[in-house]
Amino acid sequence: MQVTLRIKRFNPEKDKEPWWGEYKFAAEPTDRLLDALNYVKWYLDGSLTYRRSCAHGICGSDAMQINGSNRLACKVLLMNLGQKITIEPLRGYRVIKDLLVDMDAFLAKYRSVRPYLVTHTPDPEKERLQSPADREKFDDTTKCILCGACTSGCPSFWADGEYVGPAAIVNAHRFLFDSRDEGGEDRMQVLNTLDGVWRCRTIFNCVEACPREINVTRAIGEVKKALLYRKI
Amino acid sequence: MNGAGRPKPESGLELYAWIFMRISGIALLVLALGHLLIMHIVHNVDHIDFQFVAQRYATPFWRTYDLVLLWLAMIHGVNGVRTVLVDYVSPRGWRTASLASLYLLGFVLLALGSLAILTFQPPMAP
Amino acid sequence: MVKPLEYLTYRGGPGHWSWILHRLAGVGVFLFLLIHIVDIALIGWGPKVFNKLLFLYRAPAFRTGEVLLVGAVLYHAINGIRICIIDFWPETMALHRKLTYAVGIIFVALFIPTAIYMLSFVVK
Amino acid sequence: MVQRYDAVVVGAGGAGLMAALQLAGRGHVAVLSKLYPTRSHTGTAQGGIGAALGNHEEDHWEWHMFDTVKGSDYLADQDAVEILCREAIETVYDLEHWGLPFSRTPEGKIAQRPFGGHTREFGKAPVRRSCYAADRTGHMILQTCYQQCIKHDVHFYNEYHVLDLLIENGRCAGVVALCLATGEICTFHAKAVLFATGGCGKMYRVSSNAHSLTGDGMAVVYRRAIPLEDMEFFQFHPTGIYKMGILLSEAARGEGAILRNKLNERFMERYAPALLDLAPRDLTSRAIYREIREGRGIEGKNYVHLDMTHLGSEVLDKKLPDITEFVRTYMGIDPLTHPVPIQPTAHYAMGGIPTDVDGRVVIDEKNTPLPGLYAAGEVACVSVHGANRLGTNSLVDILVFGRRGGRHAVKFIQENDWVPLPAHADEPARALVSQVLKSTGKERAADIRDVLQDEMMDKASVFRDAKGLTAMRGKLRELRDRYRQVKSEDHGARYNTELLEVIELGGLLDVADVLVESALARQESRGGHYREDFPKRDDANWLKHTLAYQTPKGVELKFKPVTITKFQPMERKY
Ligand SMILES: Cc1cc2nc3c(=O)[nH]c(=O)nc-3n(C[C@H](O)[C@H](O)[C@H](O)COP(=O)(O)OP(=O)(O)OC[C@H]3O[C@@H](n4cnc5c(N)ncnc54)[C@H](O)[C@@H]3O)c2cc1C
Ligand code: HEM
Ligand code: SF4
Ligand code: F3S
Ligand code: FES
Repeated sequence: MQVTLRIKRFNPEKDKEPWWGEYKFAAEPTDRLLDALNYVKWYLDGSLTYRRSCAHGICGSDAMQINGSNRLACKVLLMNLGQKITIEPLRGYRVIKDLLVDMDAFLAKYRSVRPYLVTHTPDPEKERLQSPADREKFDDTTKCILCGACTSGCPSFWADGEYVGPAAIVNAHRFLFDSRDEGGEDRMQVLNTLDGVWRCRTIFNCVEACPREINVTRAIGEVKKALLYRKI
Repeated sequence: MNGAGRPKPESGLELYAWIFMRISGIALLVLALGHLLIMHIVHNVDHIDFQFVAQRYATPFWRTYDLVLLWLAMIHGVNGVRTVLVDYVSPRGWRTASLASLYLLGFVLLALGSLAILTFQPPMAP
Repeated sequence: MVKPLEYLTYRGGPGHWSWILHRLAGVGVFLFLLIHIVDIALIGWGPKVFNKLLFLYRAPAFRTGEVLLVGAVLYHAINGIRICIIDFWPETMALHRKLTYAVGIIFVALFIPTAIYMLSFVVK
Repeated sequence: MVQRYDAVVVGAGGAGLMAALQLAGRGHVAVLSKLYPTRSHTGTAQGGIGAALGNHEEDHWEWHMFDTVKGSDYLADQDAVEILCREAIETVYDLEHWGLPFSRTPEGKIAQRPFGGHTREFGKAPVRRSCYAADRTGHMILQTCYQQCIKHDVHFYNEYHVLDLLIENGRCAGVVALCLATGEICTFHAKAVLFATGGCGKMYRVSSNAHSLTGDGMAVVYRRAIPLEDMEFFQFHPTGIYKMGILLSEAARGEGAILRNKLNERFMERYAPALLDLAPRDLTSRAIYREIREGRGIEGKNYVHLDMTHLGSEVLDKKLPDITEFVRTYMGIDPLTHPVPIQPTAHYAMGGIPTDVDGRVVIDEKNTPLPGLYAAGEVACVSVHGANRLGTNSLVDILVFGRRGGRHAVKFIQENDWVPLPAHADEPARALVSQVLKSTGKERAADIRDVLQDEMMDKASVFRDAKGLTAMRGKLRELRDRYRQVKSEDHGARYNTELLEVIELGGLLDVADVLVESALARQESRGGHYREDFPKRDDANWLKHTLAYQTPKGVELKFKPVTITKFQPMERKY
């Protein structure tokens, strides 16, 4: 099939303003959008810049706005996108070059929720036991690949970048609901603030954007509920 | 670490605001929709005049009803607009100023409204 | 950061639109409430002033606005209930799209007849 | 710009992070990675990590050791395998203590599943040894290790691409890296350097490997006169999604999926009557190629079916959720109702930088270490995988030897001082970069890479012979000439990913060269290396490791003996 990629280009080293690059070529309908981007980079314009690695939706490198929604370029096939495809960088982050954005602030938020298991009891000789039912409680949120699609699609985050954002909350949830974790109190304190979970207005754009199909809003809701019960 | 911002200390305020929004919302569902139903649909502005109000306020029930509605709607609304302002007004000074104006406005109008409801003296029926 | 118009260009899900409407409706109703308090307070000035004012309310433009107000409160209320449901029962979030569509359907089902009924007085 | 650290870890996959965790707090340490750590390819590992915990049934590390040695076609060094299998157990418990969310048995223990080549009582029947977290084990390992690094404040330089290794007076002095964000070339002066840069699977067309797996670490080290060991052994995983190469883990067959040909036959009955579809990968991949060659590929094309339709949604959605989703997303079919088209996909480099069991890089047949230089993970060759790696053993390898390397490096930095930096240390790296940026050539890197990948697939993959390999040797020479004329369109400094791809291609060409020369030399068939002109294993002449050196005349090969302790070579039957 014939496709046209409209890509928002911006290289601060030489451009004053972002501009739209248009690239027309033939591709297989079953190609990933990432394959099409690679085609542009490899054969049409070597300066096109974006991140990519695994090419099958696991590493979280290539989240971008595709036809107006946040997706992973390696996880959408051209046949589902139509002939004219508009591609822009994730919004809400500083654009460094073309589709590549600065994720430092995003990752700093991730780190702020203490995303690691905290235990005070000494480790047993073998594994800590955990029932399948307890394991199931946080299964959904262990899937996060830190791609940033959710946070960048969240209107509350667009409004104020101080919002810790859905991705960080997802990762806090992963530990808050892990029966082995004993660091909940600290994490709760970070989240029980204006810039924590309470800025979430249940807009669900995060859920729509998440390439790992994590029900992000539900995780946030569970954290809110946990905060509520802790206080009452 | 740019833009990370140290998390502000927990105060619990946001949590209480959140729960209040939900409880007052459910109450408003009955009160506000009831109010609209009575004043704008079953009756409509064609029927409503001073006389109508006077009759209604002859019973304490409607006064209480309106008073509760006023308070809940006002606090719910002020808090709602607060979230909106906090979202879109990030420069510190502007944020403080706009929030202060909002609270002031809310307070004055709440007082005014309460006063009107409480002090209203229906003239003796002719 | 993100410009106001760009809030409309992002293609999120139905939740995106329901939030925009909820927020607009909430703020709109709040602004009306402010005016409403002032005019009701005028009742303290006695029947003359008050009844005169009601004239304003009876103007067709105002009557149409009234329909919008009812619509705004109605939508905000129904959607508010959806928010409460998903907040207190996070399990229901698996159905989030369906719930949002349900709000739309209920709103239309209630609002259209009400609006026709109310507008029928204006036309008269 | 020169920065000084006690130790530098290059690569932030499982191996790099594990090593960094040992070093954290015990010295001034930096981790350099060309990808943000959680984007590393360890995250894509699906099936599990092998350890004889015996949570479901009796199991012993000796059994694990036997399977690994047999799986390796007896080329693995058995002292190293023993360490691997013993320490696997404590490593898995460590991961669990760090919070890794393993799937659980009803009693709440770590769940385990069967995996190709893993057996009980020295080959009697499959055993459940692979500890798993659904089919996202690698993801969980990578996340968990990275989380521990956050906890221990490990210092990362993300998106730094290492270009060169510095050696002074036979000792390691540091590395030179390109900072992608600024385009600056930075020198890291260090007492110890640990390479954990992963594999080189992108030299093949159909590959399960990430775009970033271009053998950088191997190439950098190789250019500094350090040999690469056993590079002819490259593993093809039997079940990659047709054409795309995306992996469908052996866990699928562990849970009961079956391979079928055009006639709907369960053809593995002919090739491995005891283990059937759970036979080791080299054997299974060859079986699939044979079926295809003999005209039993589906619709006469070069693929067969992986049949999971009988597994039911309970197994697919609960135990194999990710691969089920891959099939749905990329093939547009539902594995619940349709068999999945698969073909063998380039997967894993058994060979790499030779190291001893402490992760020290050794540079000759006598295992002489190069002081201060370490390697671990897929980039290294200890060798625990020999001629063929068993599924689940790489994750064990990266963690066990990442840790051992890290621990040894701790000792090393405490006992040693920096060697002075060579003069103009960053000169070669600068030259490399400016040569690409200033190039006036007309060759497109992508065209060269296309030819490389197609030809390697054709001539140096599952089946090999002298004719093909010799032709490949010529091809590589030609490609190298073209590479000298490579053009560049992006002359900017910031995030010049085009520059990066050109440099990566250079690495691939070097590594492919070594692979082809080593494969041509080895006149026998063993594990992942199958010569049609020499179809038998030849222990008399070839029970030895290959060491390939770069010399001005081209690749020079030397050989080193295999360490055999517990298990004498036997015929390998499943
Ligand atoms: C799809 C798939 C599934 C697999 N499943 C399993 C399984 O179930 N069980 C199992 O045991 N094994 C499995 N494997 C194999 C195993 O996952 C890998 O061999 C292992 O993860 C390699 O880890 P590593 O730490 O050596 O390298 P990687 O995780 O690949 O990390 C390499 C690191 O090096 C960095 N790097 C590379 N080059 C440079 C450079 N020039 N400068 C700076 N940094 C650099 C990268 O940024 C990255 O951080 C699988 C492999 C694949 C591809
Ligand atoms: C009729 C019943 C009502 C219900 C069930 C209801 C419910 C809610 C709920 C649950 C919220 C919180 C939304 C969130 O946190 O995402 C909210 C917000 C809000 N409400 Fe109401 N409400 C009602 C009536 C009103 C009235 C009468 C007003 C006006 C005075 C009002 C003004 C607002 C405003 C301004 C917001 C903030 C909007 C936002 O943050 O996006 N509401 N409402
Ligand atoms: S929650 Fe989903 S969208 Fe958000 S960062 Fe994680 S994987 Fe990406
Ligand atoms: S889009 Fe944003 S507001 Fe909440 S539900 Fe998702 S985080
Ligand atoms: S390239 Fe890894 S998620 Fe797309």
